[in-house]
Amino acid sequence: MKKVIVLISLGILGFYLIDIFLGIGFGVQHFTAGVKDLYLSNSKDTLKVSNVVTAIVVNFRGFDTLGEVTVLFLASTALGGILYKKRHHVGERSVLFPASRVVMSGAKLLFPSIVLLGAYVFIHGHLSPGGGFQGGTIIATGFLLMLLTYRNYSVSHNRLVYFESLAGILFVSIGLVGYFSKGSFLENVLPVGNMNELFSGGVIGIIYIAVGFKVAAELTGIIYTVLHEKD
Amino acid sequence: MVGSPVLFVAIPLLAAFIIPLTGMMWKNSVRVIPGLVLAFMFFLSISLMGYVNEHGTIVEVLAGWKPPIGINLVFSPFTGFLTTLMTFLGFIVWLYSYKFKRNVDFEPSMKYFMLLMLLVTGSVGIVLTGDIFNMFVFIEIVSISGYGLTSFYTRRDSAEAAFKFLFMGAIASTFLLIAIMIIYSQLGTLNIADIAEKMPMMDHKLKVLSLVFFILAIGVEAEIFPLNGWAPDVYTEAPGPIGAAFAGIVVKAAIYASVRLVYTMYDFSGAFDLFIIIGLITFIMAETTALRQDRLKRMLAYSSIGQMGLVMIAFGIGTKEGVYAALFLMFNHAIIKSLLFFSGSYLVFNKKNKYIKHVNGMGKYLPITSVLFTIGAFAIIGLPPFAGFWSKLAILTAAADNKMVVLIAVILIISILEAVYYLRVVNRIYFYDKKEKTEPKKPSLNALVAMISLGVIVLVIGFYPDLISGILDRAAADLLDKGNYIKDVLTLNK
Amino acid sequence: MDIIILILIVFFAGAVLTAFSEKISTLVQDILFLGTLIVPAILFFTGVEMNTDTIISFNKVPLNLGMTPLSYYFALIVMGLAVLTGVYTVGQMKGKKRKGYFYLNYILSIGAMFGILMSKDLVSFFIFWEIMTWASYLIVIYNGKNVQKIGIKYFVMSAIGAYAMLMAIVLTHSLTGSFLISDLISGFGSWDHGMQILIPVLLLVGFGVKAAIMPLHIWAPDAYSNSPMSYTAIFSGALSKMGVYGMVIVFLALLTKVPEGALIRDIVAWMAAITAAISTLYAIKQDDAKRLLAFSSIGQLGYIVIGVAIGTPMAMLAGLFLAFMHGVFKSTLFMVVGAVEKQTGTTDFTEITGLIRKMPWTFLAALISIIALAGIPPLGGFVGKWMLYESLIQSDHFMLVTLVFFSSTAAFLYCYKILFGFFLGQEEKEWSHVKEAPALMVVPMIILSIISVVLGTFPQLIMKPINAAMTFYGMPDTYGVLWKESMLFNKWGSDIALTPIMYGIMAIFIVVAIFLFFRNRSRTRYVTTKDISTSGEIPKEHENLTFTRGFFQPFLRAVEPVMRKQIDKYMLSFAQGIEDLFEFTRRIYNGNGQSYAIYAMIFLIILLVLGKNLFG
Amino acid sequence: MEKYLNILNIAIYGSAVLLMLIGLYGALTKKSLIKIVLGLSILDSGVHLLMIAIGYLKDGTAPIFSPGNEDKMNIMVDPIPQALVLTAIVIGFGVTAVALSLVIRLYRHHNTLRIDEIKKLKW
Amino acid sequence: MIYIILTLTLLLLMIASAVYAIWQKDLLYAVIASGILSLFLSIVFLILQAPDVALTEAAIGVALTTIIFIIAIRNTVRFEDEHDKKKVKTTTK
Repeated sequence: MKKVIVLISLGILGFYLIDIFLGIGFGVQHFTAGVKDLYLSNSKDTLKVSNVVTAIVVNFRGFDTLGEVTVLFLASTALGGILYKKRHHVGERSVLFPASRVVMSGAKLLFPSIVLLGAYVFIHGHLSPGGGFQGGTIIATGFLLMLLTYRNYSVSHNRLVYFESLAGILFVSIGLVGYFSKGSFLENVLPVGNMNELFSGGVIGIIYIAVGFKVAAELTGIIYTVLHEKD
Repeated sequence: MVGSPVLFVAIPLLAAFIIPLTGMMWKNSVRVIPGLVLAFMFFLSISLMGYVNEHGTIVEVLAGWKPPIGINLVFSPFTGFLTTLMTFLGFIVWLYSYKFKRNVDFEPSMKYFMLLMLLVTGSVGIVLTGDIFNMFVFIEIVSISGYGLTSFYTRRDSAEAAFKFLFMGAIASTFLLIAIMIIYSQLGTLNIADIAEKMPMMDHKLKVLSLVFFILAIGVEAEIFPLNGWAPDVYTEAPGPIGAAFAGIVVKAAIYASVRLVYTMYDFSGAFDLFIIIGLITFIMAETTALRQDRLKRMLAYSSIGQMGLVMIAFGIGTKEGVYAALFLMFNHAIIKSLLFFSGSYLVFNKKNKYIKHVNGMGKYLPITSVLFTIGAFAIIGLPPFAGFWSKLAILTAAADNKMVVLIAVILIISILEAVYYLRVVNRIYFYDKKEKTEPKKPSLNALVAMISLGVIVLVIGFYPDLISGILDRAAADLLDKGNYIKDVLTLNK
Repeated sequence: MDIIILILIVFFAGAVLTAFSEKISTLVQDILFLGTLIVPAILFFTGVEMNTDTIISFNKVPLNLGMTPLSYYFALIVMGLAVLTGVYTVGQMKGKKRKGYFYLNYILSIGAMFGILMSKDLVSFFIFWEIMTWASYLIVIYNGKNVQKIGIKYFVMSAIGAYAMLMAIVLTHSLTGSFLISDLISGFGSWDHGMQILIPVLLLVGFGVKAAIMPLHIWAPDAYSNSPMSYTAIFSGALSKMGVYGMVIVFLALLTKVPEGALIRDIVAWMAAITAAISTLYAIKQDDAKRLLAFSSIGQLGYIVIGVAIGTPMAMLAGLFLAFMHGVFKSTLFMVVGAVEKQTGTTDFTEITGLIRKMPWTFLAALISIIALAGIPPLGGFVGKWMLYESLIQSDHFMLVTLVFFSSTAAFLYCYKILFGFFLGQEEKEWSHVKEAPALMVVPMIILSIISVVLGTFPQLIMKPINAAMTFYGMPDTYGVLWKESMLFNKWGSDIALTPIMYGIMAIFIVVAIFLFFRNRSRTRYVTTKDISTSGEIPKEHENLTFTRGFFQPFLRAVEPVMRKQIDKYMLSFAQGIEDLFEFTRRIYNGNGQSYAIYAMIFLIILLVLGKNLFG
Repeated sequence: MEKYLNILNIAIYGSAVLLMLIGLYGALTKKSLIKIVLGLSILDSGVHLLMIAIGYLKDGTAPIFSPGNEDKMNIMVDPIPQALVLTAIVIGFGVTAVALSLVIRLYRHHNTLRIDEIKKLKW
Repeated sequence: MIYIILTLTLLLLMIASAVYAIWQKDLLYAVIASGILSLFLSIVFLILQAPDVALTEAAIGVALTTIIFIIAIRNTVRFEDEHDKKKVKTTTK
């Protein structure tokens, strides 16, 4: 009965959705006076940022990103609260099975390069695909690898908090510096440099580095919390 | 200008990131800093309100990009009013719960206050932002802090409530994204004012369908009828003050969002009728369900949902009087329902299931709390001379001016039911004998101050409604003046 | 400062002070309580002038206060009763719990009644009306017995009335753009026809609840008998008159302007007459003095409403006069019952007998009020009833007059029951310790009895204010013209004297009294009151066999078919049915998160499908 | 080419919508809490695909300026939906993580994952 | 042309893994199927000229989400039909 209702309603919903989006069309631009071109041109001319997505994420719509970082922060906070137990850090492991020596040494070998890759990704966020989120996630997967491989690998909770907080403070502070010096929150205060160079885009690079650290710390924290949730 | 609207978001976020650090050094800072931040937000909003009254709407651009490129925050009489209300309530909730969580470990208590602060911040962000995607981000902030706060008590069934909330919230956010994308694909912009200006260009069918998705998405947070299954559970299982925060802050933000959609973004006249229909169904269902509750907080929750339905009805009337009534009702509801949640959670403090029967005879043991609960109950029923009466009169007058006779009759009949279940509780407080041996918990000083200040507001507004009617008038005029909003945002001379 | 505002401030500030002075001492509290009632009365009688407007503008809706002749007349009842009952209350409440609570709500309700009468616009009228409602509600539940049932019933009925009124108020505002009563009256004639019917009917429902007219009366017996007697005196004497006050305005000022007015008048009059008849029968059936008087009150209010509803000048005069008289004698009777309750602890006829020697003053007050109530000359009740009959006959309402006459006659039966049950009969040992009630309680009763004696002989004392009130709303000068047409009028000018008819009725009454006396006399036998031997049956131990039990059994058996149908029960089962319905509908919230999500989907589908139609 | 684009049109939108519907179906009918969360995450994936598809431009290039294509602005695909999806993915992950932690706690509390058995709060 | 065929294949695989993920009673396989879905999705993103999103989806959707799901399954039960206690026991320890 329930399934029938669900199927019928999903059918109708699907019909409407398909109807809408086929009407919208694929691969064509529908609006004439949208903000797309403004973003593209401003990204190139004003900010000198190659990766327009980065320019949007960090600068044009940097406020969204601040919110997004906050969402992750909140998720890790809420998660810690949800899974909170008094005996929290008493070495409980939930590794699937002990890793073999090959895996262990492989992981040890891979870990620095993963972290390096992540750092590369977020440092070059404004030049190439990738950025703080991607880089941070990659670093977090590095930690994940270590956590899964080594039974006793532990990440200092306090260190995570430091990274997380300092990165967040850095982000907001850059925004506030923009607010106090230029009159607008998150406004670029540094020289924008030249296109396609590492030091271009003003504060974008710094913010993305902060985001990268923050995301890495938060995701590692989330994984750590969930992983050690075993009773 | 004394401050800027962006500080409403920047300062709490900064504080949220700082708190874990300071918490390592000085444990009490995790309680104190959120309070300071909330107080700061409240005073900021008051000072900005003063500025707005003199100089008109403040439009704050972010990252130096004027709309429609950048995100902007709009602090107008309308949004300013809601901001002031929310930050005030946020501060009161903090004040009330300052000692409430003393017995809890350090880490959960840190999380509690941090999440509370970000809940308020997210709600304020929803109200202030002038960008729909940014609104989505803030809605998510509010939702996730809501999930965290709901599941605060690990021993209760709070995880169940939080999961239901999350389930609905996740579906809602999906459809919100779809609606945003439909609009973006047609108009190429995400700025509310820009959308509002270009809306006539949009295909009618897509306009309708995107609004439908918006209503579904925002309706979940606004607790309209078929989407509010999560709400009573959350109100019941969340810590007492959080129920007040939901009723007073989160729902207000969601209602704001839906109102902004219908009044500013879209140009449908039929949407107002939809507001009335949805509001009426919500009102009827919630109030009738509340009649048969046996748990106090659940009853309050349904009552809150019902009141929100009434607010939707008032917004659906669509005239200036209607908006005035709706805003008045929102104000009253925020204050009164918080008072009821605060005093109610002390009346059933040490009880596990918090049944209504646990309030029996509390009038003798907790006289002040009981009187405050009674004042709240009378006010929310709409008995003069308490604050609730004026809003009820305003909404009925607005409806009568539009010749909605049946609507008036239905509202009044349902109001009788509301009176019945509140009075049943009041009767129990004073005229039943207490059966349990357990000693009722006396409210701590900070909680008492919070409750009494709310009670005083209820009385003062009841006797002297002119105190806020000017603000409400300006806010209502501001909401209805769509052209002015567009002009303010798009022709920004900064 | 304006005197009306001053009075209101005295009332409300005094109420709060009185409530909080409980902590200091009871004497201070009592003095504050009396002061709060007496000071406004003095201010009112000395300071308030007719037709002055006071505007309190603390809202977008300014509140207009001021006095009209009609409200002066009703304020006379309220203020007078408030002071007298206040004195009585101090005596009665001595040593009771929650005095502060009681006093607070007592004063609030008096103040609210004053506010109602002084209101010149509908919003302030409603505000004070609601304050009066919840204050009296809080007193109804004061005893803590059956609060959920009786209290909620009272509140729900009041709320139905109040909200009907509120609906009329906001509709009025939508039609005239203002809340002023004068604008309502002046604009009423030009509205569209539906509204001309709807608004008076809604207002009548609102007032009818407080005046306890038939289908809306179900709260009254319980509420009257459940609140402390010192408040019931106000409840029945003054508070119910607020409904009458409103009805007078509706009938005098509004319904004269619409063609359907006559129909509505007749319907209301008939409902009132049925109320009077049936509640009289119920009153006869009661074994508890409080409930008896409660039903009696409803019946008496029925007479008043008949007079007001018929609306000829004479009938109006009769109704308003009866309103005053009812306030006087019914309050006295409630006070009497209260005094008896205070002294003996019960109000059950089957328990108490023979208090006449123990409480002679109380008995005297009871006797006089009962004579007044029954409408026996030469007391005030007679004048009112006579005028009512006369006006009904003059306006060709013969069926009505029959019904009223029937219930009025039947009222003798319960009057007799009160007098006999409490005071006459043999003294029981159980009650030998009973003393006369304290002076604080006796004096108000005696004063009120004197008033009802005086008004029987000099009704023109209050005819003048009534006349002023009626001419204010456009009635002809009844005092000068109509009064002379009445058979009651005699050649000695304005003073009333007993015409032969009055003497005749009095003679009949005396004959009946003598007959009853002898009938009882012949059976005189010295047995205890609880011992009556029935023919051959051996009474069981636990059966209460007082002779007052089943007093009017044969009569009641005769009228039983009428009484078997109780509106009360229908309404309660209706309410129960509604609650059961809600119990069913709330199962939509079945606790399963997935179901909620499915609801959301269904909601979405409905909106999607209907979307095109919904948004034009 | 037009024809193929048409096929792609239907295919991309169709599969995005289909993903959403599959996800919704799982979320709405499956009893296991983890399945429900899984359904929600598939629903999210569908929406993300939908959003990216809306921003796509025929023969477009990625919105990244490189030394060669600095003047090819008008053939770049729309970067805004990409930015939005970026945000949405991260938010979706946060929600999923919270949801799963709630699931773990629910299991601890009720010792079951069946959603129709976890309904202590009702009516 | 080859892109179109590739895209269509990917989409088809995506749908298939989504259906498998919903249909499969063994939650572990279901989760892995959803991870594969994300992988295909990120390739589709790449084809749709969204490298940033593809990278994010690959990192978050494929790696982190899957891992978190797996951890959650480890902490609860592995099979959708959890009343089959035998299966539960054999897999938890």
